[in-house]
Amino acid sequence: MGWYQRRLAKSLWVFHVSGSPCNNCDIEILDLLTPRYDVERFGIKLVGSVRHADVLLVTGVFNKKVAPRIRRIYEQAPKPIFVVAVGTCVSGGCCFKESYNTVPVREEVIPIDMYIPGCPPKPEAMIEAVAKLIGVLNG
Amino acid sequence: MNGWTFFYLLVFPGLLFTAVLGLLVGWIDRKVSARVQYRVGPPLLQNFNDFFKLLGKETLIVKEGVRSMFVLAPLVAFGTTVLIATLIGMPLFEKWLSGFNLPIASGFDGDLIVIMYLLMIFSVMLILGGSATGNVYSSLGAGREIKLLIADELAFILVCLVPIIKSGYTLRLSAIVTAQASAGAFIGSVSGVIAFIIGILCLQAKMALPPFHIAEAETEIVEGPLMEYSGPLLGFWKLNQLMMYVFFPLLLIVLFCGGFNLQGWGILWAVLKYVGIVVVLVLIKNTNPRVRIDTALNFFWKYLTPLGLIAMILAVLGV
Amino acid sequence: MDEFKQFRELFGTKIGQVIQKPRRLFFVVKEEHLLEIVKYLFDGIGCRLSTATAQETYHGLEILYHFSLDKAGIYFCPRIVISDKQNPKVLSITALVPGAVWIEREMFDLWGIEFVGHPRMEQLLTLNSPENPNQPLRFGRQA
Amino acid sequence: MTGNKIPVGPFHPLLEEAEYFELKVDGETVVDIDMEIGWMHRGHEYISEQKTFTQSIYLVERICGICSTSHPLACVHAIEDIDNIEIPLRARYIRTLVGELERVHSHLLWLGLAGHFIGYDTLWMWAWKYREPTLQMFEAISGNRNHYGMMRVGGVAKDVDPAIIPDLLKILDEIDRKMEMIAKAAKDDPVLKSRLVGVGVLKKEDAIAHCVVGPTARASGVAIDVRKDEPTDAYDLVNFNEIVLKNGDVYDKLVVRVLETIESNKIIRQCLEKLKTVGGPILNNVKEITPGEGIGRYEAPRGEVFHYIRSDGTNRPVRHKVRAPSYVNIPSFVASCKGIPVADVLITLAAVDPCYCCTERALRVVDAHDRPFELDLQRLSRTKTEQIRREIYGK
Repeated sequence: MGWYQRRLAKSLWVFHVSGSPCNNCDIEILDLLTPRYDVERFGIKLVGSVRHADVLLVTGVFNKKVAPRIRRIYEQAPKPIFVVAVGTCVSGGCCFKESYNTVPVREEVIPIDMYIPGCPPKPEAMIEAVAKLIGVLNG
Repeated sequence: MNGWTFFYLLVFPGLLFTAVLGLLVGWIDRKVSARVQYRVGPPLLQNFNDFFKLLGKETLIVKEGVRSMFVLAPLVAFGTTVLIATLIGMPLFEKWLSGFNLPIASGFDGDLIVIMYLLMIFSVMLILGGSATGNVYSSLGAGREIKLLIADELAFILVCLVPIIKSGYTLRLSAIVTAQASAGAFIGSVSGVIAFIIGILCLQAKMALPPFHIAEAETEIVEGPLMEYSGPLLGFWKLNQLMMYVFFPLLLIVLFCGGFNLQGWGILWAVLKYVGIVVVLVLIKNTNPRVRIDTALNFFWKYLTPLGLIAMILAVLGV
Repeated sequence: MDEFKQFRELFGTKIGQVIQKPRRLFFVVKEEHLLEIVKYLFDGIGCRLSTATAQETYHGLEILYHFSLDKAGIYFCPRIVISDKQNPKVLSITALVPGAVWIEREMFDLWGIEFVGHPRMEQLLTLNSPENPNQPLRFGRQA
Repeated sequence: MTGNKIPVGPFHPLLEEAEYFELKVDGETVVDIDMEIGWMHRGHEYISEQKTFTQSIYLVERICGICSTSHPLACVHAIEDIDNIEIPLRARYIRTLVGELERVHSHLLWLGLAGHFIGYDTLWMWAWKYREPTLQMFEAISGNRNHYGMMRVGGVAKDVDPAIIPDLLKILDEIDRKMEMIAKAAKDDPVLKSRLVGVGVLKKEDAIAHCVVGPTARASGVAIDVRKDEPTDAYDLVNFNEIVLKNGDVYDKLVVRVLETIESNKIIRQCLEKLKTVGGPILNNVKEITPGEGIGRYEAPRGEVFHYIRSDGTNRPVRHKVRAPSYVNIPSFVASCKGIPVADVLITLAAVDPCYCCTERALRVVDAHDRPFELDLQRLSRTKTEQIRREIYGK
């Protein structure tokens, strides 16, 4: 495992992309920053611009109006970038699959590396996912 | 330019020493801020990880931006930072280095003026870097950076004038240090204390720490001028900002607290002086929210600059 | 439920089939009486327009307005049936109830019902969405 | 300051939701406001028609993440309204308990975000730190932090185990203490008071004209509260008072929410006491729903949630209309945002606590002669707070 991957694993900068969610996963992501589940211990920081991001936290089942913008956000991010899908909506479309206004396959819009199922996934589950992501990086 | 100048430039008071110390001191800042908010805060080597990670990332350059300036700005800024660190570091560690009878390049007449110009160049580079991208948020941030620069530059010059006057109108840092060695640290006198306090606030603005981090307001205009930077260029910008944590307190120590005498107990006293200034900066950072740009402007001009003039007059009177 | 009794005496002739439940009153209204009844409900006894439901039935497009009289915790629900399904047109009540702007725009967006006199008749939810799902909730909808 | 045309997309870094506002500004004051929504539209009503009644209760729970028991409650009330189904006493208490607990956690969440917008990050951290015990209680009762899946037609799905009630009460005492502290911090802080009083006033006539519901209406003097007007579940068995204030500015909306959280704590305490003693079944299972129409209402943290269900005897709803409270609260921005300085727009938009959190931070502002320029509401809002603090403390 390269020395560089270990460095990347220890300092993941996160950017939050919300694609028409029910804003429960977004609140759980913000919960991670609050004192109880503070993720800055792992060197994870919420950054303001896509250019600084290492991890795109994507939430919500994309509806047709939001999908092209999420595509553009993904193209703007510097590689290597990881896309972590938070919640069942992104992972499997949850209960909104049959709707006329949602994109059937989300992997066409944005390639997803890691799925965190759960509606909403518990903050502990998200921290465990981050640990796995670090593990994957550490080889 | 014998080999030793390169050593001074690149290793001891220059690049390596300042970078490593800057990354360590940056950790103190993040840890204290986290503790203020009941949070745990990052591990010790977090800034090192951040910097090396950024080195490995891909650099995206905006198509319609001015490509050359976009790339050049952080490198030139990095160069000026290293130069400033060496210029300030030399007079401080002169005696200690002479102990190992190394040839000393102990600065030249007027190096304080050169430092002021180099600091100006750093801000100008940030402005050019921001506006080179053509991104609206960045140009907005660059505009604010200019206003901030105008605001604190005048006050900073007055702050530097006080030690010059008190040490018999010399423009040489090492001469100021020797003058203080004989006449006692300038902070002892009334004008020295006033100038020191204004100096701290100017540092706050120059290093873009809250409450004056208007240009890179993270939650508002998306990291300001640094928005379009990614990868190594962003890494250099972040390293520059962290290196400021080192050479700005050292500058204040040289100007007001009589530099270091690193024999026996002197070392403890030197470390205490340095850490004291850093803690003051961090405390100011954590206690007040962001200030609007025009509030910052009239704060600097309406309060600090007249205060600086008074301090200068007192210094002339010899108080 | 004296409000119901009082309402039925007043408008007995103008309303068609009525379904009365402990706290709900559903009644069919013809289009020309709509504004008069809405005026009575909204300004007269101070009801609040909660929302309006559009529904496609075999004998035409049906709009069910829901007025809530909060003091008594009851609902008045006038119902209009539009027989012409190709381009349904109804009088807009935004003049009386400013809060109905979005409600009617949503019905135009999802059901294609044209509201005459609406200040800004355009789509609400699928405005400049890449492919326009025009009137997704109608029978002839393609999922 | 005029800038070139800026594609202010709906994505802003710290924004939970994608929203898009457009203000016409004349100098410093707002002349007109226009909103474009639709980023969240997932077509609930269309999907709900293909699901059975029990399935649509789960679907309806996922409409909004932070008031996620209000929609199932209203939906269940609607189905029960079709045949006037009665539910057992213990189920009524459990429903009220879950509903009020959610009001506490939703109001605390809003309080934290409001502090965040006007530059008080410590208030944000405090409010969200003391919101965690409420979520702990939820995990104890229903096993999940937000989507609880508690509601069924004719009762409740999970029973509250009497053994855990004592330590639920312990957590509740802790929340009460902290709530007093937060209430004092939020209400008596001179900077907050002078920052929010008289900002974004929604007059009573405007509130009635725009048919506004919930705390937004109660702060403007319109006394509507479904818990008092049409008390279903156990709201007629518990005593609590309804908070109505007069002058409808952002400060009153904050005070209404803070006092309501304290009231909700009282209700929760009474429900927990009753649940110790009241026994009996928690669900009388309903075999089939007769054809007909039903209207269900519930007082969500943001206002009255309205569900209309029409069934034709099968086990699938023919038509399921949902109207969230923010649907009527948000258009009231037109009335409350006119003529106020741009710096106050953000906190006024947030004061309605829009259910899909459309708290847009950057927006496209069009100046008098239609030249758009970029303006960041959050920065303006924070710096105005700073300005007022400077005046008060004379720093």
